[in-house]
Amino acid sequence: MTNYFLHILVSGEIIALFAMGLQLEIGETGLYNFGHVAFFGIGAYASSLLSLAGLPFLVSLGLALLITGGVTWLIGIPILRLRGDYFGLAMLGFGEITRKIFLNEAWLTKGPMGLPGIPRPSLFGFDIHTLPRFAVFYGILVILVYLMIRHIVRSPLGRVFTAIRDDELSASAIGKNTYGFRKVCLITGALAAGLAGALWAHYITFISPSDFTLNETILALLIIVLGGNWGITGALVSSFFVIGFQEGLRFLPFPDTFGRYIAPVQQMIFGLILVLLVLNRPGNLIKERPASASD
Amino acid sequence: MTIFFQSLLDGLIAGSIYALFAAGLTLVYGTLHFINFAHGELIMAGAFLAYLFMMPPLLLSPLLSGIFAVTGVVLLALLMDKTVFSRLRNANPLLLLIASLGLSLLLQNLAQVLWGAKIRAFPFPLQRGKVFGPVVITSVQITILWVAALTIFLLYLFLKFSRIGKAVRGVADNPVLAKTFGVESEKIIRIVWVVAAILAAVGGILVAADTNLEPHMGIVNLVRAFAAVLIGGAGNVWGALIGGFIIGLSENLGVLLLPIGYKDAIAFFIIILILLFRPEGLFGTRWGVR
Amino acid sequence: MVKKFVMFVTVICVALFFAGVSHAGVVKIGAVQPLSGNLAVYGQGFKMAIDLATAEINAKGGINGKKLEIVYEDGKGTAKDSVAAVRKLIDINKVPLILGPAASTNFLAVAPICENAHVVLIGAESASPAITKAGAYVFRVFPSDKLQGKGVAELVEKLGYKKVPVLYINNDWGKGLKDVFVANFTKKGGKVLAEIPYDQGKTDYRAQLLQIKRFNPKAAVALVYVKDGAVIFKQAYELGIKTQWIAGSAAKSGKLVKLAGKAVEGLTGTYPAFSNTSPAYKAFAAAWKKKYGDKKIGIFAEYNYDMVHLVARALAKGGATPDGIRKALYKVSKGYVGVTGDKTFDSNGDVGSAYGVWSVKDGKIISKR
Amino acid sequence: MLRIEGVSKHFGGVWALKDCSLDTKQWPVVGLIGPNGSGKTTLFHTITGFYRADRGKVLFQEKEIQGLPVHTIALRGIGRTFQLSRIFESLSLLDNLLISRKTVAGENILSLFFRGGQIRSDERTAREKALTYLNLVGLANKRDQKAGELSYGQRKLLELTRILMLDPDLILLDEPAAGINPTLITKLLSVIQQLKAQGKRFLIIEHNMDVVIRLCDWVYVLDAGTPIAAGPPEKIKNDPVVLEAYFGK
Repeated sequence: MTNYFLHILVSGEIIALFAMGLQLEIGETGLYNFGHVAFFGIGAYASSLLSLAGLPFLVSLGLALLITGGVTWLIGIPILRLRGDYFGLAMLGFGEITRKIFLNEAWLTKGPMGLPGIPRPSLFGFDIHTLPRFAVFYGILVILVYLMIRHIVRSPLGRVFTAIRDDELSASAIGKNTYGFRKVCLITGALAAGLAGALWAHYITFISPSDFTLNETILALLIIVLGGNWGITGALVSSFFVIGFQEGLRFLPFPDTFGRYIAPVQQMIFGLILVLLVLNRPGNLIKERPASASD
Repeated sequence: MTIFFQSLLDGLIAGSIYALFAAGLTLVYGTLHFINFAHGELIMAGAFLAYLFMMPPLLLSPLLSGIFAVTGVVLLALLMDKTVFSRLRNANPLLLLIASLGLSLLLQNLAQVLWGAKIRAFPFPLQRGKVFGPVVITSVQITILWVAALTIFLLYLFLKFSRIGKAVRGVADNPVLAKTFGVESEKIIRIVWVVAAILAAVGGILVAADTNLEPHMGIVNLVRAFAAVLIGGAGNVWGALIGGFIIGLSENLGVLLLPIGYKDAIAFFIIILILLFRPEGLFGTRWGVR
Repeated sequence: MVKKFVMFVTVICVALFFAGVSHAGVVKIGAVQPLSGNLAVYGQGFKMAIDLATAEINAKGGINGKKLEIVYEDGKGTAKDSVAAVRKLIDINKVPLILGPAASTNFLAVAPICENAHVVLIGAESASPAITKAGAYVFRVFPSDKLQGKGVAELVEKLGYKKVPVLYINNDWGKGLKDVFVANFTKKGGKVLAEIPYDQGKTDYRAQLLQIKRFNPKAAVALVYVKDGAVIFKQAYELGIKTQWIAGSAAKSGKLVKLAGKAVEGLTGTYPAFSNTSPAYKAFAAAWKKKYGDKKIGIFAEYNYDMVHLVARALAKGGATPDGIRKALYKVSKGYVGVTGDKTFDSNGDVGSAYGVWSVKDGKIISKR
Repeated sequence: MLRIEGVSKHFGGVWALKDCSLDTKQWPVVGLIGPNGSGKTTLFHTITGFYRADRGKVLFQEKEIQGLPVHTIALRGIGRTFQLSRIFESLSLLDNLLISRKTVAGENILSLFFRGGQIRSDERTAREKALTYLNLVGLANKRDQKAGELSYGQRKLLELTRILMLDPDLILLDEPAAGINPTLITKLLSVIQQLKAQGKRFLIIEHNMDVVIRLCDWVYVLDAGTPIAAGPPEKIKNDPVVLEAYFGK
């Protein structure tokens, strides 16, 4: 019994890391990153490939984060010139292209075969191989990341992020290099997602390109929209809520013939929730349209 | 060489359909200023409704099924506007974007619940294509080409010569102009939905006739349509039409250069390239501090 | 809004409570099947075969007098959900054995969990060569693609074709099979003109087909599933590609002929052969007809059926503990001839298989051993 | 201080600015008037780097600033407000000011985790300065409210104080008095007068001639993107060219 709940807990912890990254980007700074899953995938593949090549867990994790950050830095150069929905769309494209690369560059990623046998984490000789250890170790990381992001959000830096979300033009008019700040935000969010991806890979020990679809981004989007007014804490809490909800459906006594409807019905519910939350205005998730500079 | 001409033809057929999607999407984007993810589901709905009318028990003719399907999609679009988008007229475009994403999820999965995930085909008899020199074309594809051409021609007449059509194009093309229409703007928005829905439904039926249909066909076509919109410049109908052809051609010719596994990513590549080098689109003129 | 969620959570908690209650006199095993998602069409068929075998076993007195019960969980056809489903079966239902999820990626994702938890995992339709090494608790009654890839290469050679392009579905099954085929075919001196991947579930494959048309080949290998295959062969027909198509086992289905009609006339391919005239097969077909009427026997149904019967024997012999089952599986499988032939497990938990040839003639599938 | 030489800018075939030249010279407060659509705001956008002129030079303290990013121009010492005031609505009034500084220690992500003490003292110092300015415009009692809760006129005052936090040499105000009540206008004028006394320089777009006359030392009149007249406010007020530009041809 406990192991199953621990598994849900670990899944929730991983999704929480992923969603908190997106909350920092969308919720705090207004960066509509519809390709967040790409960073999840890059972190997962990088850490898996490195540790399969024989590097110790901590080294591959560290390098994976470095790679995730580096890739974000690079793609940020062109894509961060875009704003609002255009940025979102370009990131959506980036996410899809990344998945295609995982799928097609089989020399590196083994393509659709996926990567089996990813080593479990081990810290200085202490093996993380049982569920309680996973739950505790990942839990500590979640708390750390949560505290760090909360620290950022409440700091002068977070103040700039909020300013950019409220009115980017105005922020640049008071001397803020908004491109630079958005980049810092995107990289930080990407690192959280990359960490989540790497932890997911070392936990499940098998990854394949089909794990990194738009659906994961939409799930995180739903989580942060649900988290609404409560910022990063909201994202953390609603991650566990949404994962619990998904798993909870397993226990409802649906008739057998209904089985094949569960997945689409669940997606329908997600869609409906998004629409309803938007219609009822999710507080400070998104500001109303700012008055435009008119001529 | 054969493969080049065949790809060119396939690109033209696909392009003529994408042009329809893009023209509708750009009108909505120009008028309401948000990326309507649910536009893909209008496309899907067109294809599915036509399919349902053609199959037992109704067994209507393709033409009649098409007309009913288009009507159905127009009603669906107006319903979406009434229940969701009209309540967000002055909201941040990103809120509308998320709402349309939610609608899209809702509708495509509803379709899956109702009809299952499997790939379906219109009940047309299987035929060898006709050979014209280096290219092969089926009779269905010939029909597709002239239906698309006719639709584009009618759209041209509407936007160019009718009073309301001119107003629609004006508003879509120039946001500042929208203010001068004042009270009339709600009416114009409704017309835009009707036109966009017709274009999406006709295109959806054609794309299903050319290939096949399934509940999640919307998103792929939406991405292509949006790439075309960007080529044309947001709100520019003629640009979007040309953009549709460019996307159709580059997808089909691009695989001669790129590994074939990246075919579906080509539209994304184009989107990113255009956004980077000419955010206002190849034919677009956008002004004002956004 | 909040109120509704609270209610929902309550409902889930209540359901949770009752889910834990178990009955005496019952032997429970788990099954993770794609009951929803894009593999759901197949999942229903697997489930019907499993149910049929279970009903037969229980009619004959069950497992040493106890009823055999299958706890189904939905893997939704994805690795993530299959993992969650397996976790639940192991930890909440505490089953000693799990009938594994379809598609090798999902099977491979859950294999290490079962291996670590010391729970037996057995599959009926996963063909990836990687599964051979997946662990001591992992079995399958379906032959590895190593064998089938070789079979396709032999067939192409036997038909006298020296140069072929390969079109394959870009997933674990397609690529795995393609790799084995290419290796074997080139070893025999054949030449692979092009390796063309395609994505599952698309509506348009003409760009891929044009790449084949370019070579104007006498024959082409198409490692496709039923649904994608139907689209591909129809579009090839429309494009005027006249070639001898050679497929793998996954396309062998009456449904393909129904969907693609004359476009697949003459199509041929290999399949893990088992006789459909054997007494075991006839008995199976009769039982199916009795339980399900005119519903067609689903793809891989025979393997699922054999799997459950094997498992029941192992449960009876070794008891309902993972280690008991694991040891017993080797013993009961030795020389066991089921509907799908000899199911003797080798030390890796794999079975062997003969390969037959199937082809479409006059709108019917003809199988030859 | 600010010299504009032959600046032209066109949008889709329409010239918003055409060969526009003006110079603030030694005058502390320069007014910029002209009918709607005469290119005043476009000129502001061009000076502050939102637009890049097609032709011409923008010299600030004798250095070309065309082509510099918006934020660099702001840091060089040109502060501006917007026609419809743009404040950070979900930040408190105090935060609206604290954020608006040339260097903020706590905006570097690394020092955030390693130099907490330095950041805290930096914020404390700035807080005092911010409170002084809030007192100046009479908004100190609302310092912890969200800026989004302010009235229209209060937003304008906040936007002005936000600029002041940057210690700019030149302040560009886009219709500071439009749409606010007479009491607040008086308040605004006295604040600007005080700042003028402290040596700040202003370039102000304004339609309210009373305000222009009371504030400005020199006025440029823009029409169709070109200056058509210049002079002291009293003289400009009755200039026939100006009247024609405003009241029709």
